[in-house]
Parts: sequence; C-alpha cells; structure tokens
Amino acid sequence: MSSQATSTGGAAPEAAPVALAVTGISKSFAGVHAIRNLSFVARKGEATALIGPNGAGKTTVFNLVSGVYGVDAGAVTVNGVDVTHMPSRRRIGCGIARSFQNVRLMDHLSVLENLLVGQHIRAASLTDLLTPYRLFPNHRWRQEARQALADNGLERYANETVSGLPYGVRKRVDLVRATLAGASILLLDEPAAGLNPSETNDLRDHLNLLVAQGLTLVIVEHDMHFIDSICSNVVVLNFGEKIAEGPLSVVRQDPEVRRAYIGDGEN
Amino acid sequence: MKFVLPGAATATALALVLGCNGAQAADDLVLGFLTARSGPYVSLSNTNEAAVRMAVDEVNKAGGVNGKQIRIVTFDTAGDPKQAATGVRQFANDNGALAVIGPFSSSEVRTAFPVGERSGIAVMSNSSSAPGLTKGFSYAFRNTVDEGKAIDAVMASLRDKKLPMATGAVAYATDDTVSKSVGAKVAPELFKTYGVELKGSVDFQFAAFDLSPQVSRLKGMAPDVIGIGAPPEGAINLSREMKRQGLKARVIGGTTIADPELPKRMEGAGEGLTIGTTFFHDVNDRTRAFTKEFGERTRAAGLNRHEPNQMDASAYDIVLIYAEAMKRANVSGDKAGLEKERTAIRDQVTALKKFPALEGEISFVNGDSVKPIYVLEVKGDAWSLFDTRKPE
Amino acid sequence: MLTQQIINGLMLGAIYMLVAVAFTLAIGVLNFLNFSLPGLFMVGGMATYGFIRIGWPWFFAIGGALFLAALVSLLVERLAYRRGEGAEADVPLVSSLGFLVLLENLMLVQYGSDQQAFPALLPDMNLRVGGLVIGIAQIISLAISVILVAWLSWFLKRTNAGRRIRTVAENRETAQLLGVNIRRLVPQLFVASALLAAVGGVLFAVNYQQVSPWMGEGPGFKGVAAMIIGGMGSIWGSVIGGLLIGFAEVLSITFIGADVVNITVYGLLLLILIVRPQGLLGKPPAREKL
Amino acid sequence: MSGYLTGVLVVLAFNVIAAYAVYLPMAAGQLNLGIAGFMAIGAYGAAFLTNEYGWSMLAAVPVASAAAGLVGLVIGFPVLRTHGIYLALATFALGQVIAAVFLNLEVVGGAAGYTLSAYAGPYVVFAAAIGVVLVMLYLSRTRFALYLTAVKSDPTVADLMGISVRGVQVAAFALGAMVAGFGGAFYALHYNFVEAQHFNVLLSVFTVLYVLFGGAQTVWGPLAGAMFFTLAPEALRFGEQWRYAIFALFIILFMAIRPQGLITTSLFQGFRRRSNEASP
Repeated sequence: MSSQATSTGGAAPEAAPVALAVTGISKSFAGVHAIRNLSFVARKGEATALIGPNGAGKTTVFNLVSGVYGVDAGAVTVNGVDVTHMPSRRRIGCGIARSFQNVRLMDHLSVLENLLVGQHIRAASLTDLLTPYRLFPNHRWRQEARQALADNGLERYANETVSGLPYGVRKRVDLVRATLAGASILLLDEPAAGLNPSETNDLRDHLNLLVAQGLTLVIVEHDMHFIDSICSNVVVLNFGEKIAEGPLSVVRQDPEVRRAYIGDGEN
Repeated sequence: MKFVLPGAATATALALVLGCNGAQAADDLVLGFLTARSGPYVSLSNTNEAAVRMAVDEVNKAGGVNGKQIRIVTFDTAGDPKQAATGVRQFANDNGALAVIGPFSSSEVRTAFPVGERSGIAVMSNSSSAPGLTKGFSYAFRNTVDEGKAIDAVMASLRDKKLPMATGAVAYATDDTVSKSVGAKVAPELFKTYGVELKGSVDFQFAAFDLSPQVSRLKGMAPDVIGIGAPPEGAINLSREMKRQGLKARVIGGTTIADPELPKRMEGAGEGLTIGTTFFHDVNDRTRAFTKEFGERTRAAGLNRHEPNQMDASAYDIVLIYAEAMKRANVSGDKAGLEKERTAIRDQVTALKKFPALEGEISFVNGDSVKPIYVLEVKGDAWSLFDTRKPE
Repeated sequence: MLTQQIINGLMLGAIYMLVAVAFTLAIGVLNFLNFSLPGLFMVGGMATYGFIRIGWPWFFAIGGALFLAALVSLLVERLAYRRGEGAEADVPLVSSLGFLVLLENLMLVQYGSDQQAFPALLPDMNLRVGGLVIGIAQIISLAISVILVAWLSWFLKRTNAGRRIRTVAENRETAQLLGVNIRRLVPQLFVASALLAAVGGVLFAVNYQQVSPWMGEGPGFKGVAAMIIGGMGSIWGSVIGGLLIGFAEVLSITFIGADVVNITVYGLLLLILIVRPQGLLGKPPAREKL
Repeated sequence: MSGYLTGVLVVLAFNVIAAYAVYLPMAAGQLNLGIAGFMAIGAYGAAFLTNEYGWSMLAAVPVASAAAGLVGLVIGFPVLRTHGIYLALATFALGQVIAAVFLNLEVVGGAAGYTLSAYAGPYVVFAAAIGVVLVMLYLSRTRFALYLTAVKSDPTVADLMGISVRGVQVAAFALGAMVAGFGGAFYALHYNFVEAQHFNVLLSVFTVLYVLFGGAQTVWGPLAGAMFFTLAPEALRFGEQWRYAIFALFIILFMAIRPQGLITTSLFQGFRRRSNEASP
C-alpha cells in the first residue's frame, strides 16, 4: 500500500471509521498550558502522525491519551469507548497500546520476558498468573513471543537481559512489546529515533505491514521522509495547540507550520 | 559455586565444635555452661565463667567427684534465646553433659528449659529471677530467689529498724519481664502487707535515659519509699534525676539492681538505696576468700569487673550443687547410663536441703532455690550490710 | 507540673532534632538513609567517655570524639555510599547498618555492655524557678542545638557552598552541568552529618551522664521518625519533628504510661506517612517524566 | 544429626523463611522494614490458638499466618500509597507499633512473654522451611513473579501494560506478611516461648540484610543470604567477643566489593553461557 493511495482517502466519503478521537483536550502543569483545546481523530487502518517542534507537547498528548496524566478538559474516546476518566491501566483493555520515546523496557528482564509482560492484558486471570509457564519451554506464551521476535528478526536476543543490548534492538523490542498486547491502536513515540538507515527501512516496512493488517497507528516522529512513507494524515502541534492538519504534502506548505519550524531552528 | 562459602562456614563451625569435644577424656564428668561472650549481657555474664572455673578447680583439687574430674564445656549464646536452645541441645546430644549451668537471661531461660525438659537434662540458671519460670518443668532449676522474697526482706528490715515507710510509690520498666512484675505486682502487694500507703506508680522503658517526667510525678507524690523494678541503669538514672530535682526518698529494690559497683556508678546520688540480694562479699571468711580469688582470676583474664556479684556467686554455687548431687547420686559419667544419671542428678538437686554453699544454706522448692537474703544499703560509694534474713 | 513536662519534652526533643537534621542532610541531598548515624551518635558519646577515662581534658576528649566520628563517616562514604552508587538503592543501607553493628561491637569489646557513668562536665547546677527544675546542662545543650541548626539553615540559604548543596539536592545532573564538584561535596556532607550526630551523642552524654554501646539506637530511630514527620530534606521540618516527638514521648508517659510510648511515637509516624507522606514541611515528590 | 547441627539448622530454617518474607515485596521494589511485626502476629496467633483454644498445630499455623497476611493486606493498601524510602519507613513504624501492641496485651503475657505447650520439633521446622522454598521456586516460574520484577523495574510502564501495580504490590506485601507469620508461628511452636521484645527493629533490618546480601534479583539470593548470615557467626565462634565485630566488618567489605549481592541474574547467565559453550 503506497502513501499516495491512502492520503487521497482521508476526506473521501467512504472514510474509515474513527478509532481514536481526541476532543478539545487541555492540560496545564503548574499554570503553564502544555496542551490547549486539542482535537484530532485517528482512523482505523490508517497511520496518523503527530509532529511539531521540540516542546510542542507531542509526548504529552500520548501521556494524556494513555492516561499517564488526566486531562483538565475535553474527552478521549478509544474504539467508541469514552476513556477520559478511566485509569491508565484499564485503557489498554480498550485496545490502545504505546511505545516510549526513551525506550522503557524492564532492564533486569530478558527480551522474552519483556514481551511476556506485554501479553499481560490477554493473560490476566488468576490461573494465568499462577501458571508456572517457565517450567514449560514451549508454553504457548513463550512460543507466541518467540514468533513475534522471529517476525522482526530479533529471535537471537530472546534470552538476553535487556540492559546489555544495543539501543536499536531495544527500540524494536519496545515496539514488538506494544504490538503483543493485541491492541488495535498503537501510539508510537519516535520509533525511528536513533535507528540507522537500514533499521529505519525495516521499521517502515513493518509499520506499513501493520497498517495493512488494519491496525491504527499514531506516530510522533521528526523524520519527515519516514512520516511521508507511512502516514496519511499529519497533525502539527506548536506550543500545545494544533496549527495544521492534513496530508504531509499539504501541511508542509502551511505558512504557520513553516514559521513554527524555522522559528524553532529545526529543519 | 554459590554454596561454597556457606558450606565452608558449616564445615569450619562443625570442625570447631567437634574439635573441642574430640579431646575429651572418657571418664570426665561433663557440665555444660551457657554463657554470653558477646551481646547485650556480656559485661554481667562474662565474669560468671571465672566463678564457674574457680568452683571446678576447687572441686577437682579436692579429688573431684566419685574419683572423677569435673570438666566444663562452654557455649556462647550471645544473649540470644535461639542460641541458648541450640546450646542445651548440643550439651545433651553431642557433649554427653550431665547437667547444664545457665543460661543467663530470663528470655534464654524460657527457650532453654523446654529443650532441657525434652532432653532429660537438668538446666540451672544463675541469674534469671522472673517469677514462675520453673513452673511445669521437672528438669528446670534456678539458683536465684524470687524478687518478691528479696524485696520482702528489705521491707521487713525497714520495719524492724523503724525507718519511715508510711507512704510509698513504685517506679518500674514496663518492657522487661522482671522489672514489670516487681513494679506492677510484687511491690504494691508488699506495700499492702506492710501497711505502706501506695501513692501511685510511674513507669518507663527499659532503655529509658530520660526519667525527668517520671521523677516530676514522683515528686508530686512525696513518698517515704520508692519501690523500683528496673535494671541497674534504671536505678542509677532514677537516683540521679531524683537528686537533680531534689526529691528525697528511700529507693528499695531487689536483685535486679544488685550490682556491686552500683554505689560507685551512682556517684553519690543513691545514698540510702536499699536492696535485698543473695550475696555479699563481706559476710564471712568464705565470702571474703571467694571475693579475693575472684578478683585475681578476673584480673588475670583481663575482664572489666573484679568484684563478684550475686550471679557470679550463684554460678559458683551451682557447680558445688551439681557436684554434691553427682556425689549423692553416685554418678560415674559412663556414657551408657547417661540418661539415668542425668535424671538421678535432677532428683538429688530436687531433694537438696540446707546445703552449705557460698551464699549460705541452699534448699530447693519447686525448682527455685531458697537461701538467705542480705539486705544492703548504699553508704558513700559502697554497699554496707544492713541486715541478713534467713528463710524460715 | 505540666510546665515541667513541657520543659522535659523540649530538652529531649533537642537531642532528637540534632539526629533528625543529620539524617535529613544525608537523605535530602544524597538520598541515602544512613543507618551508621546512630552509631556515630554513640561514638560521639562513648569516645568522649573513653578519652576522658584515659585522662584527656574534656574539651580535647570531645574534639577527639568528633574527629573520630568524622573519620568513620568518611569510611562510610568510601565503603558504603560510593561503592553502592551503581547498585540497587537499598545497598548502601546494608553496609551503613554493617557500620552500626561494627561500631557497637567494637565499643562492646572495649568497654563492655554496661551503661557507663559519664562524668559531670558542667557543675551540677539546676535553676529552680517556682517549682520548675531546669538543668544548666540542658539549657546549654538546647542552645547549642538551636544555634547549630540555625547556622546550618543560614549556611544552606545564604552561602555559595550552601547553594551548591541545594542544587545537588534538587538534581544531581543539573548540579554537575553547573560545575558542582560532587566528588568533593559528598564527603563534606558526610562529615557534616556525622558531626551533627556526634554532637548529639556528646550532648546526650553530658545531659543524661551515661553512655553505652547501644545508646545510639533509641535516639537514632526516633530521629528518623522526627525527620519524616517534619519532612525529609527540610531542616526546620526536622526541628519541628524532633520537638514533636520529644513532646509526644513525654506527654504519653505522663498521661498514659511508658507502655504506649512506642505506640504513640511510631503510630504518629505511620499516620503522617499515610496522610501526608512528604511530612509537615516537606515538598511532595516530583512527578515522573516519560 | 548432632544436637549442635540441629540447633543451627533450626535457626537457619527460621532465617530462610524470614528472608523470603522480605524477598517477596522486595522483588516488587518495596523495602519492608517491619517484617518482625508480622512474625509477631504469626507467633502470638499460633501461641494463643494452641494455648487458649487447644487448637492443633495444623489448624493454628494456617490461621495465624493468614491473620498476618490479612493485617498486611489491610495495612498494605494505605501504606503502599507511599513510595520508596517513605514506604520503607512506614513499614518500619508499622513493625514498631505491632510489637508495642503485643508488649501491652496482657492476654498474651505482656512484657513477661507467653509460654506455649504445643511443640513443633526440628523436622517439622525443616519441612516448613523447605515448603516455603518450594513455594517460592514455584512462584518464581509464574507470571506473578514476572510482574513483581516488572513493577519494580518500571511501575509506570507496567501500569500502561494493564498490570495493576498497586494490586501486585499489595499482593506481594501481604504474601510476604503471610510468610513472615508462618515463620513466626513455627518460631513460637518450636521454642515454646514468645516475647514481643524479640520482634524488634533489628530483627527486621537483619532480615532485610539477608536478602540484600544474598541478592534480591533471583529467587536463590534470599536462601544464600540467610545461609551466610546464619552460618558465618557460627564459623566465627572462635573470635569470642570479636565475633560480631568481625562479622560486621566482613559485611561492609563484601558489600563494597560486590554491591549487587551474592547471587545475581548475570551470574546465572554466566553459568548458562559457560554450560552452553561446554556442550556444543
């Protein structure tokens, strides 16, 4: 699926159903407005990018959507469920999972174990909790996690402790973990940052595959080529406010967007 | 690899213990001795060993018991009840001991007595004076007197000498078995018996250092006598604070504060403090000789204290009591008859009446010894003998 | 009589206050619950006693004890704090506790387990105002504690060195970026908190005229409680916490009995931790960044 | 078995149980400095039920340890709101309060302590300790253990993965309390005597030391730590009055050389790697 094909579909009448809807959310920290009256939607089976200069509030949006912080005003709807006041822990059950800007893996655990943690939402009963899966080398949970690693060419790292692995590998493990929750919406915070060109290419293919499988992606990223090759819709933030939205080719021409980026000294 | 270190430790520990036992002569009469060389009671306990060794040397020099020599095996409990239980177990199972001297504290006694009972070996404490500890046991003994008897003797002496005792108050530590029983039960009941009006009581923690609020309250009661249930430190702190706040009353107590160096440690604060205890160094030639020898031995051993207290004397007498019991039971120390001989020793101790020991004539009633009580008073920086009361 | 109890509580609180401030320095700046501090408190008292016993004049004895405590604290920094930095947060706690056990046992070997009488350094004089008795030693101790704490608070607020310390307390990385030499600052802080604890021990010995190898445990643990109640990292919080615990202790002895002292003091601590974990004057913990 | 060895192994058994009681919450990142309080609940519970109601050990021990666990559960909710050092100190305060309460309960003897008539012999105690170790080994193979580490490692992310961080923490805390109560119950039944003074801060803190010394990263750490702390003082008996000073010095030096504890995950990995290399 090429980017051209999806980008034209954005405004068409047969638009895909809304997976994630953010409606008029605001958040301030100690009197400083971090996010002000922000609204956007992410449609099922599409990738939406969240861009903006450093400090524009992109990660804050992720934190508000995933529930790390509560919003001051507005609403967040995931797959038709209003999660605005739902504790962060329960939101993953509505089908939303995320990765982290500065990779957040459990350092003392192995790669495989990190993925097992990612499965939690699908293995949360008391019986699951107390099943001695480690006594069975081929337990289905482990098989599934190994398969996911194999799909990403990471199988040889399965039993390594995370803390010793190179950054690129950890970054990808973080992503795999997010996908293992079986969520339909993935919030990916700078997935390509710190990756070398070949890793970035692999990642692009992988994400496009996910989109093709019908997953909804929301991506915070600085690499415009990367965004261009995946995302059909781009939301531009500056100082916590949305200043533009639309296909990348369109927003890129927006004078306010140019000002925001040049004024901030970014590319 | 991970078990190498602990493994080595076990091996070393076992080698040490077994090593000590390997050298034993087959026909020695073995007595186990639980002592504390480390931990919270070390200063009180480490001199006991000098007294015990002195008694053993004297018995052995006089030809031993039934022609056999007495030999002591020691075990350091560090004041820990768990280790006291381990010690009794070791004496009974590994060392072929005939009886056990110690342990020191009431807490250790409470774990050591059940082990002694199950193993069928007599255990006799030289120090613990909490009420009722021997109850329910047949192999458990204490060569100490109940605090009630000690303080009763003090009260009787005060009455006989017509000293002021119209009103009284009680001060005690609440988190120590003996102290609390003295403060909450023994002293108030004795006050009633002797017609002393109880004005009230104050309490403090065992390790309390600041007794100013308690003394402030005592001052409000203005008693003639203050019964104290506390360790020596508590008595010192109380007397000091009484002096500071200008409260004059006679403090009376039992063996818990019978520290030979107490008058010196109070530095003039405790004038007139009166206690009942089971040993005084200046009673007769025997006690004077004991005190002299004890001083020499403790100096030679490099210990801090050179004046014997009632626990040292008690430990010394326990050896003599066991020696007497072994003689009467005609004990051979033969390993085959160990169980029988241990029980025979117990029976002889139980039956012992008016045995002429260092502390005076000792008899046993329900596992606890009955012996004379010496009432002592602080005069200047020394104890002086105020009265001697023999059991009826 | 209540006035007398309040004065007693004030004196007791002053000792706890010094220990609490010592703990707060270590925790507020270094994030290190330094369990060797009760040991250093004890060293302050016991070493002074030991030096006096071998015939030193009292001011040399106190100086020697404080020097010894500072020296031991530098060892704690070397062996417990610095070595444990990379490892789990609880590790320095283990070794610092090892120091407490070591110090106690060394003193035990040297002086025995008995409580020792500490000679009266100050004339045994007492002010009697109405029915009140106030010891000169107590007044001097109180004054020394208050002056020390006030000076420390001024030092942290107004001097360059103080500002550097506060920067480290707020954020180590920032402090390093700003050019604060942490490697040098940390040992200085260790010495400072050791001196506070040891001075507490000396004042304790002078006041209550007694020392023992275990003397640090009671005031040490109550000092921790005082620090939390006042708010970790806050010097004035420690002052308030120390006094509060002193009063709570004295008043519960007076009105309820010594049995309940631990229930009152630690119950108060538990309550504060549940209701207001940051303590009376502490700042709430900062929010985590993703 | 010699009497001495039996005695030492009994102490070891109690220390192992206590170490796992501390280990469970610590694996979830909580430092419990009040474990002695929960041991006291188990000990007094078992003592009271066997003494006053004539219950058999089989009934009294589970009930007493459940009581300790229940107190852990009830207290755990408010206390575990606090984090890090606050939590450690809250548990420290809790332990003190529990011990102080027992010290004042006259129905169980108050300061004089409480004597039991029921008796659990050495082999019962060994079995109890082995049972605890086996349960811990089992738990270490489950998702529950995985979540303990996850919660310790990164509570925020664990929460976003849908794990109830608070639930896992409270469960670990309460289970730890239960294990402590279990150990306490057998302590009382074996030594036939309990006193509140025994369950003091130092007991709590030393138990934490076992675990940190042995290493809190793996399920074997507490076992190794408890073994070391039980056997080293025995091996140091020759040191007479220097015994505990030498011991403390050793702890300090050891932690300076190996701050992560005796047994670590990387140690196991090292083993695994070496054995892999050995068997091609």
